[in-house]
Amino acid sequence: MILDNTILWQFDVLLLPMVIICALAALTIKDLVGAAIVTGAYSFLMCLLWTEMLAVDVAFTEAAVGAGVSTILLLATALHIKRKAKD
Amino acid sequence: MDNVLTYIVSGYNYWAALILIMIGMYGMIAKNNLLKKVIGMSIFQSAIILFYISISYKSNASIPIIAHGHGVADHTAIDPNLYVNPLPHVLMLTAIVVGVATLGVALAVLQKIYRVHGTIEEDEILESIKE
Amino acid sequence: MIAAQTPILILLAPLFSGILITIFAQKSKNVAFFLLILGMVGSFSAACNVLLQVLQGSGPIHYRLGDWPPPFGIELVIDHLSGMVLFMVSGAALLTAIYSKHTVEVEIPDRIHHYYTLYTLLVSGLLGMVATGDVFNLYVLLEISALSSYALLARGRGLAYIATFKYIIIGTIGASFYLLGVGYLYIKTGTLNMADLSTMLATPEMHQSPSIKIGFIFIILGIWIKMAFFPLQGWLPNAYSCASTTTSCLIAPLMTKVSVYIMIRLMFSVFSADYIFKTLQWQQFMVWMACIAIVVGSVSALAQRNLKRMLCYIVVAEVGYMVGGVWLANSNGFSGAVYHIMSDVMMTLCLFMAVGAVIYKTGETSLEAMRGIFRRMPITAAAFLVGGFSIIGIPPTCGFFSKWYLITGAIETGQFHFVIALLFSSLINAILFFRIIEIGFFSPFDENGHGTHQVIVVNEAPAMMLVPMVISAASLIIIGLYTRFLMSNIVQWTIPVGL
Amino acid sequence: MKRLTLLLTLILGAYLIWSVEDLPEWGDPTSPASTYLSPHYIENIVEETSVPNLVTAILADYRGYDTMFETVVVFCAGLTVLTILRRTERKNKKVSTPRPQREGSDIILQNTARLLIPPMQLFALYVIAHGHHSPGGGFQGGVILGASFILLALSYDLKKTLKRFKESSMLFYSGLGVLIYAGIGVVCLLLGKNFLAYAAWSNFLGITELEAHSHGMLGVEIGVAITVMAIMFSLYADLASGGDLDEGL
Repeated sequence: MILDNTILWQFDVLLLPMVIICALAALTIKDLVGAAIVTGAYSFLMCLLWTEMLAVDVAFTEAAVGAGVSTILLLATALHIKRKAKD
Repeated sequence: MDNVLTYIVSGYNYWAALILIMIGMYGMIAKNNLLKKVIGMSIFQSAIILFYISISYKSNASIPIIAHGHGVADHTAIDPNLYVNPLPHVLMLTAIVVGVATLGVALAVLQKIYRVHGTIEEDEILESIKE
Repeated sequence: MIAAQTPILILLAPLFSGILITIFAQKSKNVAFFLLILGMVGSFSAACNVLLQVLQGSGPIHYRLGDWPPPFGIELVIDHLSGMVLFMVSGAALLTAIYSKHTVEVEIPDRIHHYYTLYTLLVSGLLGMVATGDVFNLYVLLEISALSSYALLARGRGLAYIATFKYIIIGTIGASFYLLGVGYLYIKTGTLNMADLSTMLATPEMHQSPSIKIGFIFIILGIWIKMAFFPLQGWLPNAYSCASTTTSCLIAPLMTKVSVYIMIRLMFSVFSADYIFKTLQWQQFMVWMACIAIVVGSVSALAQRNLKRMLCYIVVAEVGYMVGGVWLANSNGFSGAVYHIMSDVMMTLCLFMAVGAVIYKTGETSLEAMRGIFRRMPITAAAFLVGGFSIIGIPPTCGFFSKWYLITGAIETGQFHFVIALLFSSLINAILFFRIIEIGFFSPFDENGHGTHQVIVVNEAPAMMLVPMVISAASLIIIGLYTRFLMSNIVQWTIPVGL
Repeated sequence: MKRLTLLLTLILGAYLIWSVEDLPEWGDPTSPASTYLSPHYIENIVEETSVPNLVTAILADYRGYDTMFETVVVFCAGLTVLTILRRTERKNKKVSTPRPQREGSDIILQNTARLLIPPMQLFALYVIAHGHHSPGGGFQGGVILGASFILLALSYDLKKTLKRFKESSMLFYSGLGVLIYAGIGVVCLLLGKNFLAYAAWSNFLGITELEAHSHGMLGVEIGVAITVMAIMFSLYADLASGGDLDEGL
């Protein structure tokens, strides 16, 4: 059975729900700056998930791009517009 | 019991990816705020990347960098089972780049819309067009 | 030696001209224009050369990038179908590039060199999509053409930004669906090369696999979004009609046609006629959808008062022709669809160019802009007329022959609703164009009436706009006259196995 | 509308999750994806390219054509944002936006940034150069380089940063990167091999074909890094200032 020899599958079980919660939170938070930051957290958790699945290059890129540059771009836009969203 | 467990373990990564895809798609289509749509887009794309990375994973394998691969002489017997599948990683590097490019363009258009219409709520924009 | 390298030159010529425009032509727009034309001419001549090679040689041309053998590296595959589409795309891009000189200067006052760079990138993306033999490479090029088209469309008038944003969202969904579908295929087969995929997917167990079915559905849905097929067509008219003239001349003819080409390529080069028509058996449903697309497109076109919007809805209807033709699942319908790709590029190009010239001269976009056109702009009007006749399907023009093949194919399979939809759309198009001709001939040019007494001066568009327009109009008739030649030399070879 | 979308996504999601059963198990070493192409890559890459990082080797060599267009995508995105957002004339004043006003300058922030930026750039260069042997490569290194400029702009201000890295030079560098990449490919073409077949460089540089592959990849990665660096900073500069390039966040 795969369960026995998977590296750190407990880690995986822990991370996946967190990723999903972050995704839901990013879509539901009404403050856009907050939503942008939660998106950054989502990207970072994704990056951890990929490291754990041994995709080191992809995780590196996501850490630099998803959690770094994308979040800054989202924040820059959120600060330029009205912060409150209707939904 | 064991069967159920195997069933869950063999698929739960794909499940998570598919659930995230659906969350992202729902956000892109149904959200009223345009920035939320963009966030949904970002979630959608990362979820597809998760799906691909799940394909590449092999149990009992290591990262896709050949150990002691510097010299040309000692590579004689490389066991493919020791390394995870590198091809989806390559594809997803490209997909991440495409994702950030699309994100940038979408945000630029969004800022422009805000400048022209003064709002980024879809229904308010539609009203302002009608007037 | 150079002959072996021409397939890659088709793509590299526009790509390099784009990069050089960014680096060297920041100051002078004439240098930028010169580089643009240079790139387009290079691409077009390479495409001609490749098409000739395909026609003379036996079998498709394979070009290995980086000298790696196919399933490991990426290859370009150019057969009769892609050779023909490459020729049409690069030809249309060249004509539009020549045409663009005047309109771009009026409509896009600043940063013309960036506009030209994005233009070349869009063209190289489209050409790359046609030439590639690798499903993932197709995705990357799809995104290049999508990103550059967002930029080109956003630089338009009125509601261009909102339309572009909608297009970005829906286009990203389409591209991501495509990527997800490719993922499903990859997980089941382990390869990305089209030829390799098609051999692996030919087994019976693959035919029964639900994952392959899901992969197929996602891929086809993604492409449908890109080509604005019926339930997913909402974004197209807004995005294209708000765009500037050059942009709509470039994007409207090429984007949808290239998407149709990709649908054909994926359906028959990755999956097979066997799988699609025998295992899935959607042809009835799909032909019905195509019928609805045609009727909805035509009727919406009738309701428009804006020239460009009207043409955009005609584009939606034309997509229905091609999709329906492919899904008729017989050789006549298929060759009708392929022939229609060829003729439709030129038809829409001709019409958009003529309308663009009218807008350039009058500044109006409504149907009323056509008043007195036959006397004021005789050459433009003639080109518009030829394009209109071709859309309606009047014999010497190529529109007639494509409809002929489509109708023959529909009758062979007994799908008479498709025949009725085609005839209905011809009728509507006839009404549309005769209405415009009526406005053009009989409406008084002057607002105060008494138009007949006035001496109307001929006020034609500049020659750089007229020449491409006349070439495209002439090509409609030429394609029509050489139908037999084209059918036996090109279209016949594209019919896939199993039809 | 919202309920309909929710319903549709739920149905689609349920169907997709149900169909996961048909996919190979997660982590199964005998799945088609792990047994068809990837063993060939894993077994032969060191022999054929002398690069132990499989991802870099496939990215820059086997699928180098993809990566070239990936660079073009970045280039294209930078140009797109620029054409959409950038304004030259100041006529249409912006809708008044609640822009965070910076009060003076924060000395701790600025000094930390001063300490951080040089090691960051050095690390980026290391990531680019060492991509053959460790995770990383042109893209990651380029993003880190771009991020160092973004950090400078965040801690000081955008105007000061733009003095060091002008908009025209951003465009020049972004074009230059793609030109380096495509140029390396075209030289191969001129030397009588196919496009991006780095082995063609071996006679020209007087090295073995294996070394030529390795060097070609390094050159290509440098091209990617230059474009990505320029465009990442340009994206930030345009988006943070709303296209005016005057003040950042």
